[in-house]
Amino acid sequence: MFEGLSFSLEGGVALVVTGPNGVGKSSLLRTLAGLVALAEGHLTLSGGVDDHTPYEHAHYFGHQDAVKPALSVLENLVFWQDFSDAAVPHGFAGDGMSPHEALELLGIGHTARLPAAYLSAGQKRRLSLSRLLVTPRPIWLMDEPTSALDTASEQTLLDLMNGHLAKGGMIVTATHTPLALTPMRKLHLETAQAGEGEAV
Amino acid sequence: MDPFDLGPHAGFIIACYFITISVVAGLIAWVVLDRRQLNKALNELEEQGIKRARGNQAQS
Amino acid sequence: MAIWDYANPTRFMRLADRILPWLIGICVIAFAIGLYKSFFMAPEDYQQGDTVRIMFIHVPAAWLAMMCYSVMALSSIGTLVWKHPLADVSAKCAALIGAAFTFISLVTGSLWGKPMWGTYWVWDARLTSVLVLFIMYLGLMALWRTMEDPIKAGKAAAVLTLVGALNLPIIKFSVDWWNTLHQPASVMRLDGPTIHPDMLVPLLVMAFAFSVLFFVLHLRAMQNEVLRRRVRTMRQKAAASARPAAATATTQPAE
Amino acid sequence: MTGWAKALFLRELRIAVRIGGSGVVGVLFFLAVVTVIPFGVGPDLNLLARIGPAFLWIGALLATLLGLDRLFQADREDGALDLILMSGRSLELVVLVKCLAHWMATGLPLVLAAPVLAIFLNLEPLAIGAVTLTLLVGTPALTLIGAIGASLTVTLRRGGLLMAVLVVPLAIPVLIFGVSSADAAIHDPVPFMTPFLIMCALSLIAAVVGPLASAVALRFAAD
Repeated sequence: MFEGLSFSLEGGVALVVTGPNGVGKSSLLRTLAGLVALAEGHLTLSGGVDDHTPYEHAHYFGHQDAVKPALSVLENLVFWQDFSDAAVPHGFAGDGMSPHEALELLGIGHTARLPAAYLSAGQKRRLSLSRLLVTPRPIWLMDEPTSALDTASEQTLLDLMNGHLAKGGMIVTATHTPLALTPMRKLHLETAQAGEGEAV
Repeated sequence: MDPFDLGPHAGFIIACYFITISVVAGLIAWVVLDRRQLNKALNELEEQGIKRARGNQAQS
Repeated sequence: MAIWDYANPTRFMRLADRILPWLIGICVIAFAIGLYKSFFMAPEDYQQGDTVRIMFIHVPAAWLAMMCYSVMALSSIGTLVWKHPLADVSAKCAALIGAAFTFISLVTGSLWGKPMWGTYWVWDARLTSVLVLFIMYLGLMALWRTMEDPIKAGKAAAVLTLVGALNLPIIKFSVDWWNTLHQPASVMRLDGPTIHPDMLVPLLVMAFAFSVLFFVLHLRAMQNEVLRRRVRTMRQKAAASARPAAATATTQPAE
Repeated sequence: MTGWAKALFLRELRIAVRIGGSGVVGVLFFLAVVTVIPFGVGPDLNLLARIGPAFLWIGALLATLLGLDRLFQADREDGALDLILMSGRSLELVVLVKCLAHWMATGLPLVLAAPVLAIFLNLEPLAIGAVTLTLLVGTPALTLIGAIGASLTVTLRRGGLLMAVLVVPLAIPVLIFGVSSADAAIHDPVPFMTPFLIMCALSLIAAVVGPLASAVALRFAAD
């Protein structure tokens, strides 16, 4: 998929991946998440928690929400909190919120007891996002994080992402909408040269 | 004729009536408990400030 | 048309509340008389002995099993043709009650069969037809449970109910055919030789009591179903109601 | 480790019970299959009693297969499978827990329904007990073997039928020893324990091979 792609990212910095459709932004994120095996090359994480693979330090926030309509909003969130381990390496000051706090913060606290089937697309998206807040992990891999969100929620999302960076977390995000993240680096992928990493 | 002497097959007769009574009791319990639970849900929602959706309230 | 006055769920709820106490009273009295008569007045059958007392619940239950299906079929026509808003509520509620009565008639039938035939179950034409009816009831209930939207589920179930109603005589006929093909009427029929008037009266009273019981349960279940739909729409409203902080936010797609 | 497994188990069970009661539909299918048999072979009670255990087993096999295609597919469609894969939890254990929950929701109701259906087929009380016992031990094996097929066809949109074709041959040994131990219990001279113990062994093997194989298949499916 990619040739000669190489980059490194330190804590507290966001990497925004841009490029035309179909260039492989999503595949890059899925590779980082460990869902697609590396054909060659390697992925290393320095300073992580022992006994954890790099993937276990990451949250993947993809196109799909992983929300079960049959469960209540709270049950959905609590499951992911129980299921995924927290990973708090040295230099990352993240801490997990309680599920209720996370839902309130994202403006869906009033739906906590309702079945998730009643949620709108944007509300499901926010429920999926709340997963990142209840389990602290330093790396956020976000594929088009703003899709289906209204402007107010987009602002909340941006605040959350900047807050994550301030705590020393990393964000790798693929997006078409400009996001005001600081500090930020850009990675522009092009089809012609099959992925040329360029840090700005 | 003694009405409480049900003959050699008393067990079957009693089982029949017992099963019928328990099924009917189950139906009644379903109806009653369901009503109670729904009323609770309605009250909870009304406390949250959601208005009752009263169908088409044209002529009441 | 009187039925149309009760198309409004709120008016239906009020009317049902008014009728129900009377129906419950009649039901209790009818059962008291019916049970008294069937235990103390009815004579033992000269062939079947005391097991004939099973008949007083078995036969009414079997009648009701068929009556419930008729109610469902009528309601289905109401859903599809007249588009009466309460028709699918009625059909849905009748299904569970119908299945329960079918179950009663199957179980009491097989408990009656054990002392009479020496086995709990024979593939007699009548029993088999009732078993098929039972499966159809359960299938309809499963259809209702699986579909999220009650309106869509009601329409789908109405189509299936009507197809079933058309099919039931054919099923009955083919089961009869199949049965006579294999088994030249060696089994004793459940309805016995002839019914003595002393047994007929308690039987009719019990049948009446069971019918009233059906209407009580059906009305109550319909009320519950109306409430359930109310809760559903209110929950949807609850989910959609915006949080106080973002009440003014416009919902524009971010792309 | 037990915490997350319990959370997963409860989640699977809740979903299975709330969505249209898939266990109930399985039992209904089981009932329909058993009802149809006499129409095919005739209502001769002696004949039915002889072939009853076999048909109960076949009915249970078909009903188990029917519910299995959604085992991983639902999680894949909404993206939950991706999250489970990268969670760092042992995928073999995840599969085992999911199978256990699925069996509780769909397999156990089949086992409980078997005695009632056995009455329709005119089985003796001893035979009813034997069939129920063999189903209790054997249906988990069917679920675990079926999980392999479910994970192989997880990416296919209409994988249900293909899954059945893949799984049926693998399930044959369980069927053979299940039916023969039930038969052995009815006909006196044949020992019951020999085929029954072999079937227990098959279930244990399935508990190891099933999760291992389907974990491998699920990892491939994520690519």
